[in-house]
Amino acid sequence: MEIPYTYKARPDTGLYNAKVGIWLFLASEIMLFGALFSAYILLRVSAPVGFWPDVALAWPRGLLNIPIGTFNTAVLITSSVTVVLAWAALKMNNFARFRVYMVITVLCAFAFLGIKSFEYNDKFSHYVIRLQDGKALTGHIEVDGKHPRFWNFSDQWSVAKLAEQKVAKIKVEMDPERDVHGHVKAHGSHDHEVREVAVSDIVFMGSYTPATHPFFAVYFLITALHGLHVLGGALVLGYFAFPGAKMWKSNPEQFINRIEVGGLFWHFVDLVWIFLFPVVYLL
Amino acid sequence: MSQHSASTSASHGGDDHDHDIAAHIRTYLIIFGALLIGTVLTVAMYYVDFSSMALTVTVALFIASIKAFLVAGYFMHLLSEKKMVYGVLILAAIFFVALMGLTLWGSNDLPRNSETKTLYVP
Amino acid sequence: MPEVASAHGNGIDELILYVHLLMGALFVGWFGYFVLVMFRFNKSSNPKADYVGVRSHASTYLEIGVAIVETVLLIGLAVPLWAKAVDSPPGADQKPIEIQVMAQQFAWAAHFSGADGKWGKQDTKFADRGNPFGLDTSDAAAKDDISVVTEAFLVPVNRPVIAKLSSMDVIHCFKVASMRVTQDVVPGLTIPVHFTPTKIGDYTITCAQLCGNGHASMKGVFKVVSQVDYDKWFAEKSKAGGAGGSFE
Amino acid sequence: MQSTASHAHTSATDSSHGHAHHEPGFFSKYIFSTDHKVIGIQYGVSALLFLLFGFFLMLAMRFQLANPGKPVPLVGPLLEKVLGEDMAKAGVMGGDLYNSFGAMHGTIMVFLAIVPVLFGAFGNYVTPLQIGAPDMAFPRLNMASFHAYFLGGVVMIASFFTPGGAARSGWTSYSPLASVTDLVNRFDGQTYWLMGMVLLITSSLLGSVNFIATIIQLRCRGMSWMRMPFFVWAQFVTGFLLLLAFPPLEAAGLMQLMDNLFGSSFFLPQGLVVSGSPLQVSGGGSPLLWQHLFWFLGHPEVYVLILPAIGIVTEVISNNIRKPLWGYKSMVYSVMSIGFLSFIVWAHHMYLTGMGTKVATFFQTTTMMISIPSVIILTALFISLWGGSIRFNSASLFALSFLPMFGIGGLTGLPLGFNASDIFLHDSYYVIGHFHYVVAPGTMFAVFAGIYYWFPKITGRHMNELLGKLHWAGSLFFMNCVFAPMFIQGFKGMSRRMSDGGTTYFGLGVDPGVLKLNNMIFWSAIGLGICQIPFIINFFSSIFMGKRAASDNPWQATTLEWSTPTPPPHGNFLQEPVAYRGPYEYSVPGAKSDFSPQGDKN
Ligand code: HEA
Ligand code: HEA
Ligand code: CUA
Ligand SMILES: [Cu+2]
Repeated sequence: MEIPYTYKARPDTGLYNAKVGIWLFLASEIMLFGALFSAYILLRVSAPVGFWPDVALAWPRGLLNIPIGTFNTAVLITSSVTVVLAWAALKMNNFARFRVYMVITVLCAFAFLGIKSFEYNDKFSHYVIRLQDGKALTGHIEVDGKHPRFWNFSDQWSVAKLAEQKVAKIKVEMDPERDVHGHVKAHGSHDHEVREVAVSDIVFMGSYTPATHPFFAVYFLITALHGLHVLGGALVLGYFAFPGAKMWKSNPEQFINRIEVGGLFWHFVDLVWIFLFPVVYLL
Repeated sequence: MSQHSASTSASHGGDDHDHDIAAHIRTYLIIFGALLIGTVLTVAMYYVDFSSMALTVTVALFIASIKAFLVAGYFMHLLSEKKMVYGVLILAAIFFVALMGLTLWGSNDLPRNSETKTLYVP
Repeated sequence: MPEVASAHGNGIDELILYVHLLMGALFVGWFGYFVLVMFRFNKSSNPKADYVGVRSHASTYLEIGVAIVETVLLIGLAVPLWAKAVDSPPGADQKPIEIQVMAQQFAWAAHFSGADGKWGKQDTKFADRGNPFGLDTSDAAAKDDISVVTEAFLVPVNRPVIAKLSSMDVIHCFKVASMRVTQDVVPGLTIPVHFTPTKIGDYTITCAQLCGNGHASMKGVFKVVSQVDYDKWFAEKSKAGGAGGSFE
Repeated sequence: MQSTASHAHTSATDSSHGHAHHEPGFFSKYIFSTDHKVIGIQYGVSALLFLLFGFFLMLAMRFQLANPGKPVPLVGPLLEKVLGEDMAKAGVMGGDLYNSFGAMHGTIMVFLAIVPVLFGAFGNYVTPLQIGAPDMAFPRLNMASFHAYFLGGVVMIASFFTPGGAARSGWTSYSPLASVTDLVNRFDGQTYWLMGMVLLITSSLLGSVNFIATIIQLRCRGMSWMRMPFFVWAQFVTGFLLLLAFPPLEAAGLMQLMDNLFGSSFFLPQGLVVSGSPLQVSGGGSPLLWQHLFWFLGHPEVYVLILPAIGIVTEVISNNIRKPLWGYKSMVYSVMSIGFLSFIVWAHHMYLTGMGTKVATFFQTTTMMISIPSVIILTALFISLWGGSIRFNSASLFALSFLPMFGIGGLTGLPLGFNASDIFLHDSYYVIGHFHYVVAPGTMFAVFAGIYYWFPKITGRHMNELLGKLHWAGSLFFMNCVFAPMFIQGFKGMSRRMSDGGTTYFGLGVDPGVLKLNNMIFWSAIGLGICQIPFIINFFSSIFMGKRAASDNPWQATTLEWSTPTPPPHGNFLQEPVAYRGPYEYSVPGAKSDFSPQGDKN
């Protein structure tokens, strides 16, 4: 016997197998990301004041690049609509249009990932520095003409190491000043003011990596996991657009179903981002 | 066999059907627009000072929920989905709320006179 | 069970007893039934099975009964006991002895505020094995503080003790079986437990949460003594002061 | 070979000739098979081997508890050689070794032995047969699930050979302990444990999606929800538990992995001072967050252990009492409510982590609520016995003794569930006794019952009854000798996870009597092990030399798996199965025999 209902809907449930499967899988994904969001909120509400090196803030805000994040959101939304249009094209028996939409979707996915890795890279070379007087500086730093960047997470670019290398002063290319909401203070702050800081003045220094603050830990974990989903989805949709498209000839119904299921996953990835973006970038 | 299936899909794509789908596509494009507007709104809200964190969060999540509703309801066809799927999602939703709610509640309801720091942390 | 030596301990023992009575009744009842059935309805004594079986609804009443007993135990005993034993620290009028207790791998330490009744300044940067409370010895208020590391400390009998538990490294668990006290000691939190010792004697603090290879040997001792003995010890120790001692 | 029109009709002929022509090679038949029955057997064999391994770990620990400070006999020198001097100097088990064996015993037993054998093996083999399906809904996913499980097992075993040994923070892996035990070597046993867990979780997720989809979609004609065998219901609910409870642990696992590898502080608060020097981390995390996420899985997980076991027991018992189950429907509703409630009781493992009255009251109320459906299920099973014509064979003996054993385990859960009595009993040997009564004589007896019961379907041969009864009697006796004394030890205040068996405490003259029990437990555990020898002999010899099953339905059972050929071919059924009646129609008045199979028209 063949396995029934692989692409025809079962009469009493009205669903074909893969659709049941994908929704079950998405339910478990809700729990996965749900747990991460719960962790985020718990860590945030229980963060003690004065914990983030800038004493006024318990939790860093506004450190992520909002224009880029907004743009990426638009990219993902676009891909979400193109994938459903691709499905609709198949429904209307227009394979060529399907392929165009699918290609756009996959391109959007890779654009998203590319932009994301640019953001990551920026964070790795971005530092927060707390000074003896309790003030905190953030920005890219320059040590001996080099812009250090962290690939090795657990080995902090510690003050001790600087002292060891007999570095007396470092340059900080300052971020614009922010208020407690993380908003840039419009007046009086120049973009990229460069300041010299004596190493002896520094209490703590760390780049924007998971080790520096739970915020970054959560940020990197959720976005990386989300990024993996994007990557996985892009590969699968790419497969459907080209090698997997053979099925359109042999079994169009099942092929349409596959596109629908792939699309469902893709929309879910978009959904996660819809919440992720305001929560980590804006709030 | 492919002969056969091609005819199935052709019969599938009858005139009525095409019409239906065309209407769908219009909806998708409208929603696409709505989502973009929603994104702009969310970001705009960031620059508005609500003075209260709770309000900020509420507004942000409210907009996000509307966007999520649009994606789930129309792109994922959830509005016209079968009972079984609703069942699964409702379970997941309940347990997600339980996880988040009870965990938060549980870690805030400590015995009286407890403090959330070690004795010597200043 | 070890003899109860605290004021609230009897309540807990009672609850344990009642629950076990319920369990015993269920177990004996069902087990007797089970044995009976094994004899009466095995293949040789009852070759032809009955399609319907039991027709009465006795079991439903039984289930309802279990539910009711559980509810009674829950509302009548468990919740109020917990509220009393865990959540309502004694007020100042009962003159509680307040101590800080610090757990580390693998020892217990206690800290009294000393004769002046003020805690000395404490900071992480002073903390190490011998000075688990991170006491700043240059602080005036710390001069008479009593820190007891690894040796026994004393508390007077029949006076409530509030122990504020904290940990330097991992999660430990403050358990004094005779006092019917158990409380996890979570780093990053300070959680108070309170109990009123009612019997003079030596008591062992054990660690009931896996905390590393020395978990089994992580014990502490305190002595419950008369008020007079306690005062003497307190005065002596307070005079000596200091951050504690060596950590072997 | 895709057929489009009127699928059900053509498919039977399609596949029967499709598969007659090419014999699959060894690899595609046994390693990369997508047949649910082969995968079931793969799961079963691997899981039983893990069960044995977990037992040996335990035996070494029990020896240490009975004879602290003495070298472990036979394997002591080996331990020293393989694991290094830090772990087992002169063959004596150190604290670290004890902890790592304990953690791995728990992990292996739960995630690599019992769940795989109940859900992976029996679930895979029996569920599709019982609902009249040709296979699982997603056969390739099924195979991937087994491979993820196997890989997870390999990673777990490999962790024993990493420097510093396997994970040693308990199967609960509480932070910060899990993150600070080895500050130098970050790629330690704990990291392996986490990676292994991520693989095992992935495996469970794939498996549970598959099971649920199969049960929803592939029930044959006439197999309505209320005609499903109880075993299938149990698997269905279990599937949901795995599906929705595991992801939070996966998230937590990833967070702990970040803490260990990238120096983040998800679970590490500020101001930690480890071994006398401040820990170089940012802090700001919460150790209790880990516990919440762990127990959010942890409690549903224990029902993952017990529900399929109850399912097996129900099948075996209903078959051997020759009458229908009493209160099938209430059992179904109970199992559903257990499933639902099990998601909101988890913090009863955390009463003593510092919980206020409100939250503690909430969780103990739900805990008491969840005991009610358990009572209902047990009661239904007990009452079903009344009026039966009970046959005693190895399978039914194990299944019947499951009832009081689970009863003891379940009942001892009650004093733990009341927070006030848990103050005294928490983390004592009473807890160990409680849960071993449910998982060892409970779940394991169900496993044995299932093996004896379905063996003839799988191999076409019976297992030896004499050896089976020997196995049963010995196991029942020694199980009780091992676990009953633990309640006494618990009452005396003895804590669990003590590498010296409590000598440090009880050396103070507190009551050395309970320490003597350690000796008795050790020898009983040896006895328990010896009693498994007849089983192992029986198991392997019966595959080749067992008595041939007289028919496809040697137990004269009613459920659909018995109307397939023996062993069932690829695709399972020769014609499309149809369920005409409920699953347990035994001794129907007026029927010509004392059983009326689901698939027989009249
Ligand atoms: C299969 C596994 C399983 C099952 C089914 C259960 C079932 C239950 N468990 Fe258990 N439990 C564990 C496995 C299990 N548990 C494990 C592994 C741990 C320890 C984890 C760790 O810390 O490492 C644990 C720990 C544990 C604790 C934490 C203890 C502590 O750490 O302090 C608590 C507290 O509430 C608890 C409660 C319960 C309750 C109320 C039930 C109820 O569901 C029980 C309901 C059942 C009944 C009420 C029986 C009804 C029967 C009859 C009425 C018939 C009687 C007839 C005869 C005897 C003939 N369990
Ligand atoms: C499903 C779970 C499960 C099972 C079945 C068992 C089974 C057993 N467990 Fe375990 N145990 C746990 C889960 C389990 N345990 C957990 C979660 C912990 C807590 C860990 C922690 O503290 O973190 C624990 C801890 C634990 C302790 C406490 C350690 C401590 O706190 O210091 C003890 C002490 O005696 C113990 C003993 C035993 C014994 C004697 C068995 C026996 O019943 C074992 C019997 C098994 C056999 C006799 C093997 C039979 C083999 C076969 C049948 C193989 C046949 C093979 C083929 C045919 C191929 N266990
Ligand atoms: Cu401290 Cu165990
Ligand atoms: Cu539990």
